[in-house]
Amino acid sequence: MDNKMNNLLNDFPILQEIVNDEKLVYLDNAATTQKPRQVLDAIRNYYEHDNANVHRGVHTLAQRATEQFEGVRQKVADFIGANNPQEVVYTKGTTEALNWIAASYGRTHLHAGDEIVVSYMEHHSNLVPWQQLALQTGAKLKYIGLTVDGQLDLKNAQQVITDKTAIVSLCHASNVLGVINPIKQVTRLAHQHGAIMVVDGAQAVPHMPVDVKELDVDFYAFSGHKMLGPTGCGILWGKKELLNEMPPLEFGGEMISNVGLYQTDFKAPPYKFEGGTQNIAGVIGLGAAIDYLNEIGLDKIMKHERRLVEYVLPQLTAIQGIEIYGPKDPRQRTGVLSFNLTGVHPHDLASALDMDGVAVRAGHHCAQPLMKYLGVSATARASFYLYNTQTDADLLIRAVLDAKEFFLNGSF
Amino acid sequence: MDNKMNNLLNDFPILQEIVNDEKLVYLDNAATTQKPRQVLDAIRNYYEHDNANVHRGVHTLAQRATEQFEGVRQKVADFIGANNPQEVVYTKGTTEALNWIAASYGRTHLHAGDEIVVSYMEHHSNLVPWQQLALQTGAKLKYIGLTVDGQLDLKNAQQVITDKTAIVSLCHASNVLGVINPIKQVTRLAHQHGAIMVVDGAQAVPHMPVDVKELDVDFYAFSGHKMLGPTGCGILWGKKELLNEMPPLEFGGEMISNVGLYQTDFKAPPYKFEGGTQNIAGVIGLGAAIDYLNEIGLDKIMKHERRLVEYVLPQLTAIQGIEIYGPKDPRQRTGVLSFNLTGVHPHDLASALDMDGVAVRAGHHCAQPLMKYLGVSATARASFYLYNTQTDADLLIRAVLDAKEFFLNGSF
Amino acid sequence: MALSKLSNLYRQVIMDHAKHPHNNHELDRADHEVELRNPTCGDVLTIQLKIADKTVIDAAYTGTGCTISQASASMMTDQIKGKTIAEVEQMVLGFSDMVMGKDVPDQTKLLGEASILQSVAQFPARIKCATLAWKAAYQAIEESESND
Amino acid sequence: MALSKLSNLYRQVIMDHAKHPHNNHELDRADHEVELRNPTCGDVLTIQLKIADKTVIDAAYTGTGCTISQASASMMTDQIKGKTIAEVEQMVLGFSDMVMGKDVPDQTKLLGEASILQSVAQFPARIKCATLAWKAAYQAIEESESND
Ligand SMILES: Cc1ncc(COP(=O)(O)O)c(C=O)c1O
Ligand SMILES: Cc1ncc(COP(=O)(O)O)c(C=O)c1O
Repeated sequence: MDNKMNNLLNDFPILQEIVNDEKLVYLDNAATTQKPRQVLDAIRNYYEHDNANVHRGVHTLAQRATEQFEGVRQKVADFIGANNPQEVVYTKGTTEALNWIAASYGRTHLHAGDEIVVSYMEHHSNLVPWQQLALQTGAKLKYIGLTVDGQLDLKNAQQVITDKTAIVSLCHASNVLGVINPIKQVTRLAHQHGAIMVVDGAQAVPHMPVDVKELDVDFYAFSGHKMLGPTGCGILWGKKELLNEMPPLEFGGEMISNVGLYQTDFKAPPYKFEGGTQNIAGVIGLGAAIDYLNEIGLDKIMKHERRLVEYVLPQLTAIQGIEIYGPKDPRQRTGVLSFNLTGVHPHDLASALDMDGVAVRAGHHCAQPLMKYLGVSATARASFYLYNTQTDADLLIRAVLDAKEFFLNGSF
Repeated sequence: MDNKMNNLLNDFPILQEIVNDEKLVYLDNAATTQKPRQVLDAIRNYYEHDNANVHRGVHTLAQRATEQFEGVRQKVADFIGANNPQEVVYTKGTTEALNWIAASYGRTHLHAGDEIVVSYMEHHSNLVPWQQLALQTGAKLKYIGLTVDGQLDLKNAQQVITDKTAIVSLCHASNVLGVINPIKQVTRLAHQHGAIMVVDGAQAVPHMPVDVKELDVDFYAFSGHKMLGPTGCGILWGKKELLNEMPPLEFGGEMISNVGLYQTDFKAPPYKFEGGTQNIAGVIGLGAAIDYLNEIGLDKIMKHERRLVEYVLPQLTAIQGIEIYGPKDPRQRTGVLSFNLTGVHPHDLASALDMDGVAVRAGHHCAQPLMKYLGVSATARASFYLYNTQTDADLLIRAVLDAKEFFLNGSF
Repeated sequence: MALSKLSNLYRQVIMDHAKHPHNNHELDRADHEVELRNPTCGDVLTIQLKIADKTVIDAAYTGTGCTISQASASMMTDQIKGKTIAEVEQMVLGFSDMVMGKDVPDQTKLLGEASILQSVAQFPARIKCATLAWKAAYQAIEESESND
Repeated sequence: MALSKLSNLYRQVIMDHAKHPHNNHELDRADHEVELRNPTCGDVLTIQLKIADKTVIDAAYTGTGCTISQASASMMTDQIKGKTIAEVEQMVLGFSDMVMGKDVPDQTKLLGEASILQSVAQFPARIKCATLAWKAAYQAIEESESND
């Protein structure tokens, strides 16, 4: 770990928290990440010096707030390689972004008989909106299968994606398997068949460099809270032509251009989608999170996570009775590790780890179809981020061994 | 001003801000309010000690976060006199809440020929969703008129609301006229005709005690950021029976109970509406704002604002060329004062006031139909809140006089 | 070490019930059956009851779950057999109060062996696991009453 | 006092144009008409142009607005008369840069009297007021070109 990575622990006071008499080892980053001082300071500074409602105001604070709020659009665009800040729509998070694509683009473009393609590894947020769209339009929902080591089955994708396909929607990285999907290849395939490509980037943008132009995707969604930013703020990015032709879904506030008694004209994107007062402080916090990530560099963060996985994966695999899901090759995955210990329910395992201060998640991770596909009812999941260390990895391994001893041999 | 009211200035550091070399006089509270230290501390504390994703986690932080997040539901219910915390749905704000009522309740309950009734004083957020619903369902949108001094015309309401009416939706207090509407009477009328009553409480909840049970309304919406809380978090309250029968609109995350490949079961309200990670820190900040408001007392806040209006209204009226919109009687209004100065465009007036550090808003205030009804293209608006003082009122008057001198006599 | 705290939750009796659960099978000819799901972890539990003369004459369960939910189902099915519907309702409410950390009068008398699950109150994330079986039984009984 | 700062924005020339605007009427037989709205304040401005030989031979406007938008429309209609379409396009881009605070080469030569609106750059909330007329003219010209 180089120096910058080392010092950053000081930026996250919560990592000093004592939990059940042990120092916190936070390994639930796929659910939400911790926030550095810089982000918390940005939010506080905004509220203490500039807070006002945006766009509508002539006075100085309103102007300051508007500049900061709009400035983040450019930051986001640069961060994901987008052409144009006007393609950046603020949302509540990934879930809202994906729902808006389905409910706005989907409902105005899909017809009975069209097909929507997802995979078995999707988060409910990238699945249930498409199920509903299928039910509403008469379109058909189809699934791309996975290979035995938990990768997207590209051969199967070539069969599932056909000229009937109107939309393909995939996660860029899985929140359970940790696998990184070959978005560029699937996008090419989708476009060859005249379909648009939607990407759920919730588990990718925080952990690796992402360039929507290079990937050539049509829509890309992600959440601020999973990338050091505040809760309640995420991004829907879409190609301008597509955003232009989409009807807005939430009406009122700044999204209008002219309101008559019975009819209303809307603004151009992104504003037409942003009905009502937005999460202004959240957006400004997200801007600070992007600054923070850029300062370190997504390359470095990716390498750091990979090194941790290379370190911990063999040790975890070596524990008898442990099954790990997803690719064995650390280069094909992010810092998300899902596993089970034979004879111990993941809920019990997570409670045991919590007693050692180790925070992991247990359950279906909002991916019930994947659980069925894997033939399990739940898994435990440890997920690493830039502030996790080898010591954290060691403590995870020790806690798993302790728990195994406790539950399987009853000795403590 | 009693002592508690006096001391509270210390809780709002931004009120010491210097703007254009003058001390800030913040009179744009109808757009958004400032936040006390207590709210900012609650947000920071949450992020520094408890931050985790809610509901899904076994580990200690997830549990702490969930308890706080769910605890605010009870606080909100108590604050507005609701029966049951399960009737409290978290939203992005008033706009989202009203849109959800229209898009979920409205689309599943309205038919061609049904009527939706609003008034001419509605904010776009309580107007455009109903316009769209009317366009989508073939229902008819009707308007209740106003009396000459800007009150809801109750006689007209009795004509407009008929057995054809399915939904009546009114603001509890107007963001332009400052007038407080007789919600209880209109609700009785609506119910007599078998219609449901929706209330936009964005400008009421921050400024007066509100009791949804006593008002007997069916839905009530408001925004945290207008009541000392953070941006990006508001409330949709609805009667349990109505929430039960409403389909959710945003799918994914914690709102599901069971996800199959092609079909999904949803949880009970409020959870079924809360797709994706919510604005957790925002909700916790809103809880702190409610604590702060309760500590002072909504009665006291209402009296304080009324005293300021009683003080400033006659002085403003006395300025030649000033026209004030809305009721002349301070007891019929909140601390929102909209006005125009003959010969000076409100934008120019607001720029001039800003030079004196006085922050007011100028424009249509997201109420274009009301502007047309009043026969103006825009107004200036000063809106007071609990931290404003008589000095602020004096500075407003002086600034208006200065501006008048500057624009009309060209002397400076 | 820290795991010793775990034994507050996982008492020996609880571990025994989870490893060798009682009444973990299907009833033939059950009068009432309720399937409940812990939506957080995906666990599914099915409770079956035979009811006659407003009395639970047999109870069993099937399904997968963690130690706490299995042990709780095992203990509950033991405890409610032979109780009247009114008594079972009391037990469910008492159990729910107990794991929420509230005082329950005559707790041991009311809940029998299941009162050992009181320790769950210190592990709030596990309350849903402990109450799942009891909620299902409550629903089954409500069903039986509305059928009367 | 603080209002003296206001005179940075509201120069005498600007005030004069707003009070006695030029070209504030309808053209008969305009070739191109564009109505634009400042959605924040509800102000509406209609620009009318007569274009011949790729040259603006007449320009006028109607509509209500604040001092800045009125003065800007008044000055703009003065300045673009007699200019070629290409020149007007340059002027609009230059004006937009100027009020955003950017350096514009030969600003006074390019924009004439309208260059006094440079002061708007210090009042960012008013930029939209200043640019409204210019945006409308730009759209009118684009229309004229796409009709060719
Ligand atoms: C009366 C009224 N209704 C609705 C709204 C919309 O609230 P928000 O922008 O928080 O969604 C506002 C605030 O602008 C308002 O004043
Ligand atoms: C892959 C994936 N997609 C979507 C989501 C939903 O994100 P959010 O809850 O922020 O809307 C998540 C996070 O839970 C995720 O991991």
